[in-house]
Amino acid sequence: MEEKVTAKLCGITKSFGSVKANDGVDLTIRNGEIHAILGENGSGKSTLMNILSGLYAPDGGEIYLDGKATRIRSPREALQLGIGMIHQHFKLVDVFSAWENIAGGTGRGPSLPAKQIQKKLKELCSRYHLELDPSKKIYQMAVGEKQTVEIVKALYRGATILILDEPTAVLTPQETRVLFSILRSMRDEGCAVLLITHKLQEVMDVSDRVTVFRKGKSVASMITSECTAERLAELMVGRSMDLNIRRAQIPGGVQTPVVTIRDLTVFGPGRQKKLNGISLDIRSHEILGIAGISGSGQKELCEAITGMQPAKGSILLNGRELTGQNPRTILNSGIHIGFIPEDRLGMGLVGGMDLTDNVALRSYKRRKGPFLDLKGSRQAAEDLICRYQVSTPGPDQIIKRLSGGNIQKVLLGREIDLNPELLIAAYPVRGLDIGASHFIYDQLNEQKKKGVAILLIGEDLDVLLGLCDRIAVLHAGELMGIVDARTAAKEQLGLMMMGRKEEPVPCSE
Amino acid sequence: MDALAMFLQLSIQLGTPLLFATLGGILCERVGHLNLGIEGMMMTGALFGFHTAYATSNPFLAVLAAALAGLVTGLIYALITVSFRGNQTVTGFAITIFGAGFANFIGKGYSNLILSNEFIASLGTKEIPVLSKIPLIGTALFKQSILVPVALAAAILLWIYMYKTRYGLNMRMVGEDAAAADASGIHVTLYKYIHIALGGALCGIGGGYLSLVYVPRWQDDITAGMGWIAVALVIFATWNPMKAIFGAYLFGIFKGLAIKFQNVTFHIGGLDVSLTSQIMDMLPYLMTIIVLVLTTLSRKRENQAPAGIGKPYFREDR
Amino acid sequence: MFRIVKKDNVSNPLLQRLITVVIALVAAGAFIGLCGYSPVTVYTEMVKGSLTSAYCLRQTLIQMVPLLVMALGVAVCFKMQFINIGAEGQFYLGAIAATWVTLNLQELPVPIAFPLMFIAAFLAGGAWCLIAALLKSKWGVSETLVTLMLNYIAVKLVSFLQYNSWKDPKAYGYPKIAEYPKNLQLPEVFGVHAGWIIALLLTAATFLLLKHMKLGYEIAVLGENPATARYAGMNTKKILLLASLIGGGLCGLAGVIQAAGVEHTMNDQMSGGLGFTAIVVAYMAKMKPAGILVVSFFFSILLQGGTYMQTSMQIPAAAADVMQGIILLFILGSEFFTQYKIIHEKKEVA
Amino acid sequence: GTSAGSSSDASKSASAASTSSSAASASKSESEGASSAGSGTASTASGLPSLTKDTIKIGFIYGSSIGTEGYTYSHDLGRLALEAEGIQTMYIENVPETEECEKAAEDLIAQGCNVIYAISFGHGDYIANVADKHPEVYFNHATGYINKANMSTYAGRYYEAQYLAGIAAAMKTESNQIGYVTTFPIPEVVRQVNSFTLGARSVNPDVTVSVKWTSSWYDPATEKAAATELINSGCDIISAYCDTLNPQMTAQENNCFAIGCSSPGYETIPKAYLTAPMVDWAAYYTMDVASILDGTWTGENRWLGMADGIVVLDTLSENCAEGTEEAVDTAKKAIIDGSLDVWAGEIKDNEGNVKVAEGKTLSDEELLALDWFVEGVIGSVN
Ligand SMILES: Nc1ncnc2c1ncn2[C@@H]1O[C@H](COP(=O)(O)OP(=O)(O)OP(=O)(O)O)[C@@H](O)[C@H]1O
Ligand SMILES: Nc1ncnc2c1ncn2[C@@H]1O[C@H](COP(=O)(O)OP(=O)(O)OP(=O)(O)O)[C@@H](O)[C@H]1O
Ligand SMILES: [Mg+2]
Ligand SMILES: [Mg+2]
Repeated sequence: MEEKVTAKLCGITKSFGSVKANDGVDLTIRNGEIHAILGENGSGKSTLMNILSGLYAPDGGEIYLDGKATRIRSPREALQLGIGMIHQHFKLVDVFSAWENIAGGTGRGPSLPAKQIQKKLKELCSRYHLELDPSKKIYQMAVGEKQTVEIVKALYRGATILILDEPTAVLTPQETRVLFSILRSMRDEGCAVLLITHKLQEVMDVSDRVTVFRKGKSVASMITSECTAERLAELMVGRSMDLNIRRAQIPGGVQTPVVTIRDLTVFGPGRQKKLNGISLDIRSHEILGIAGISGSGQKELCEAITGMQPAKGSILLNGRELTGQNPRTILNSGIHIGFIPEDRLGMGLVGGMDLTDNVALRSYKRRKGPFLDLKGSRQAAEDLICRYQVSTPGPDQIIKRLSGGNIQKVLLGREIDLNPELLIAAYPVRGLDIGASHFIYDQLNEQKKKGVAILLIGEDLDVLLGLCDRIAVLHAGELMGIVDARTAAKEQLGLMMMGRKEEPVPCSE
Repeated sequence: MDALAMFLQLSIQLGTPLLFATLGGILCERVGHLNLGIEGMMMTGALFGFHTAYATSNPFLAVLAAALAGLVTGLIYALITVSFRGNQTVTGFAITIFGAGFANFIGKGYSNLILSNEFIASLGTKEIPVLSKIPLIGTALFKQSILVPVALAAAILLWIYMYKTRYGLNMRMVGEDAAAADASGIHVTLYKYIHIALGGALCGIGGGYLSLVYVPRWQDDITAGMGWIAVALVIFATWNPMKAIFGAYLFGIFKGLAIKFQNVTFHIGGLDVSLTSQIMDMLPYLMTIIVLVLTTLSRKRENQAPAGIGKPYFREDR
Repeated sequence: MFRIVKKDNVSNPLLQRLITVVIALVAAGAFIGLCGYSPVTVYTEMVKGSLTSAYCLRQTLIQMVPLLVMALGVAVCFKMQFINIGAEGQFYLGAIAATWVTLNLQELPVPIAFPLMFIAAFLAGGAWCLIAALLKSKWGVSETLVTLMLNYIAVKLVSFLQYNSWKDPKAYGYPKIAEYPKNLQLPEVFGVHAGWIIALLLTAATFLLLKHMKLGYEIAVLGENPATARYAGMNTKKILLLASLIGGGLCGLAGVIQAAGVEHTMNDQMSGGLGFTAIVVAYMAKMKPAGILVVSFFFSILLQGGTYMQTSMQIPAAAADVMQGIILLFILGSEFFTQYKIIHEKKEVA
Repeated sequence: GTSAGSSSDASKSASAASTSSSAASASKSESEGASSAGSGTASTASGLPSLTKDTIKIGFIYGSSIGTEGYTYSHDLGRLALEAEGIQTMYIENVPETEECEKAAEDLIAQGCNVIYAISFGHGDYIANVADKHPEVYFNHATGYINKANMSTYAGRYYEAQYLAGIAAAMKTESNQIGYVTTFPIPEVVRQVNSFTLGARSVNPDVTVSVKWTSSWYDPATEKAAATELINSGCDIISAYCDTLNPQMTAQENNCFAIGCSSPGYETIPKAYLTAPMVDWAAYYTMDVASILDGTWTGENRWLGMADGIVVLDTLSENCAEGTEEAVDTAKKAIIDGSLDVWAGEIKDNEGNVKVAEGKTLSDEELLALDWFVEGVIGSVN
């Protein structure tokens, strides 16, 4: 058993300022194993992996590779030692083609044999059953393709330890399945695969061994088949957790359509139809889920409703037309739409500004005249911190410095405080741990009870099935159908996501 | 015909220091560092080139000294912007203030020195056999100081280096996205230092061309703002050494035209248009803006500024 | 082995800056010493030449006014991450507009002509900046490069006017523009032209704008994250244009203040490169108006002391440039130490 | 009016300060030239302190850096001559023609200077402003036109030597095309070009003089390019009026010949050098300072010429054509004794209009505002 150990990390510590991201972590990595790493947000998973891949320098602790104490000073050294990492945010150059990205930093001497490199890539791809066009530019690629490039990049460098940091967060179930089969074949070739994920189901499905992190320490490491999802969740949060997602029941609530969308078409760059003739209703006291592989038009749907993208067709919100408007005119006409965009620091929040300023974002205009209400917004921020249990040193904290879950709480809290008629939440639990995710689900259910119409874009079908009332499925910009979440089966949804049309469930038209 | 050849010859002389400096700027910006210090790098190059020429009368050593002086200035810039992550724009200004001030200060003692005739002849106009017989181009490019074809060759070599070698690929990767380059195993800091320093060296040679070949003497503020034109040219050339040749010579031609047609008034459609020198001087900058707009409009991603320009890189930042 | 790590909490930046300035002064002094001058004398002369007499203090203030106003303009733009390095050009456009008023609207009563001069300068400087803003908002053209280029175009424009259309016929063919009429020159208050009062007012106004006004908030949000600004229902285009108009306009005001207060005419050298120094000032003050006030005063001491020293000690002007360069480079390099520290690590265990 | 050269019979002795100032008052322009000044008419040194060799401290304001040749350099030779006599001097280089000049003057005064010389034309207005604020300081402005009780203007009749240089050039040229590189189209410069051309055409009427402007007092690259362009277009002699010898060096590189400017240039360009018109500023400053020390200084306009020994032509080099010596000497004598007036009619401008009729001549005021080129000049003043 012991000879399979390829790397051993002992007592690794690492602080960022006053934050102790790793506090004496131990980890043993074995060949021919898929090793899942699990832990709440901010528990130090990425930090440890970044240390292993040479990106961060540890403050203390030892790394043993094949039994030898080794210092890894740079990603370059890590790669030379056979450690490759696929980061949560891809590290690819947009204007380069796939092969240029892969070849960069490899080889010796000045020569750059483009043909030979591409040939080698083709061989590599066929060996692992990957699909990749080496001359395609990164900016023309979808997320899944980019990830393939990252994987090939690691393989091309002969990585024997492959680290993947939340690789499935942006993938569809199908893409995830393909990824896992690649990981398995890598394992079978003798590689060690480290996989960070928040999805317990994935851990159970694919991993051979699992290590749980809590507050900068590794609290347990065990063979996956010997434990249960419940046990893992308990280890993660330090107390037992109810993993069931509950649909809020509306006793006798009347569901009236709040939003009526008819023939909605959105064009992307180059007159390409990103959404094609969508018609659906979103009702009060209802969570309408949207399922679909990423890039099927979810983003366009959200942005068309909120006025961030021009659209054709009609969107009526309580009888008022939204098409042809922009967020400003919508706001000015007194309509409140809560919107939690998918990339919260990319849109929705200002990472470099403090909590107070971020909370004020939606309400600063309410005051008349050219001046700000500094006192008022501070008060609002303090209220929000209190009500949503945001863990922060105070309202002056820079948003970026909060953990992912707390960032999401701020955003959600602010949007809910708008008292919206419609709440749009795009992947609201992406990257959040179980505890934080459940907090968000509870909040959505609360809003539903209050009668708000909720549009929930999700990726995890289990979550959608558990939480929503109805689920609409998008495929390539078209609506495949709307199913009742209480009766629908996962397989049925999967097929629709792949492009099979379904008879519409009768709705109250 | 002959007049045209001679005009081109003069224009190319005016364009050559610009070409060196532009290439230097391209190298620097291609690893992600906006170089507003070109003027300062040229000045130090001009001064030390001259110093060495006077002391040794050896053209090779003189050019080398110019290059080294630019290189050292480049290293100061690299130290502050790469290692200390100083703001690139402001550091560029500081380098220009410092470099020009330093050269003028030290150069005080040099202004009455005259280079030896052998030295001036060694870098002076020479006819390159065969090539100089080509009509028009021959006179314009190859009946010149040896540094003129050297600049041309440097541009071509640089292009090959950037697009056809592994080092070039790595270097472009560093300029586009230092984090990606680092994760790919490229020694980001080393690449930045090497290329900024080499860029500085090219700027230094550009300055050296002025004090060794073109003027050839030491004079206060000998570059007289050429470094800033080079900043414009880097953009004009869309960070491409081949286009830099075209751009630098074109600017030389502008300058030449402004002198040639100084007193001539053209009657265009009832309007009297004269090529007022102030207006001609304005053109390079105006054209740079136009080129900038056009390349941005074309949305050809490959023509845009290297994406990493102005962004300091620290591994442990998020 | 040395390793760079981020600091816990940014240590007292004021103290840090102060230390840096001291180190920079020592380094510049070392250079001066190497060149055979006594650093102590040089610094004494600089302080003497900038602070100790009423005349010198006034000169320092005169130096400071355009620097301060331009740095404010730059700061408004920088706050929006609109990297406007065109203060120089906007300054000249302001001067051009004001000069146009003095040349063409002299007959207007002073209470009208005087404000008109300032309004024209503000609008012209703003418009010059607006060119870059429009190109950016319409097509995404890099404003850094456009504003840099516009500087040169503006200077050449001034030269053109000076040498051609606006050449004073009474100047014996010399390329200069007629002096402003006496009543359109800025009066003196306490021995310094009234520009200093305007500059202080503008500092207060900029503070109000950036800290207490909705527009200032919007500028900051837009600068940090344009997508979020749009999301929040801000009119991003309007904010970009308005802020660049204000930023450029402030630089334009510096132009008219300098023209009406100091030069009493316009020429193509009147900025003395202060537009570039202003960028350094704004950057070092972290775009904070109060900081800009302090930093621009420090720079004015440096500049005024430098010129004074040049005459009093007969040190070539270039020496002052070298000192300024060294001090700048040190301050730029040391910014790093406010955020990071270098720790020394023992040799690795084998 | 009469010509300035003939008005003076003063000796050349440097100590003859009184004579030289009387020579100056004999030249007619001082009061008219002082149009914008408060008190134009000659004032005795009433409001001004009397100075001694120990208390006098002179500040020079230079428009460019001193360098090793040209205008500023030649003035600095004058300053050094004063230093050699034990008089305290200071200088500031590279003072732009902006408010900076006012500041430079104030700085010099703040440091104890009680006499100021500013040498660049564009400094005039600023010096005049400072002069108003400091009635106790002696101000002098070269090539300018504003006079006050405490502000004089001074210039060399440099054009007289230009005339001679024109003769030397015209006798040497084979292509009959001479190039002239210069800075700005100001009267001071136009005078030089015109006088040079008149001199040249006095011995060879086929000669043309092509002018190229650099639009800067200092711009090495453009100076060189302008000279190259002139040579390319057929000129075989280059003359220049700027602060460096760059145009002349270009001539040497191209095997052409050159006329220097302000200071001797044989050392620098032995193969091309013919001669150079020069002003002996050492002589002038010594003379002027003497007048301050003995209390005879007045805020007047002083234009001194060859007759005063201030303006000279450098020794003709061996590169000059046969017979140049004689031709130049003849003209020189005639100028000094007054029989040759450079500006005597008939003079046409280069568009064919008669500007100075037969029997007329240009007055100093007209010279101060000269804005047209004489026949034979290729170029325009705008
Ligand atoms: N580069 C950095 N600079 C400053 N702080 C950091 C940095 N990287 C991580 N941290 C902090 O260290 C802690 C651990 O972060 P890390 O990214 O390792 O957590 P994680 O387990 O990967 O969380 P998540 O599940 O959200 O990805 C967090 O508090 C985080 O804010
Ligand atoms: N652009 C360049 N110009 C000049 N020298 C270079 C350049 N790039 C790299 N070098 C030098 O060549 C050496 C090797 O290049 P590179 O960084 O590509 O690593 P390598 O060829 O993989 O070498 P090794 O793996 O042995 O370190 C570098 O350490 C550097 O000194
Ligand atoms: Mg992580
Ligand atoms: Mg994460």
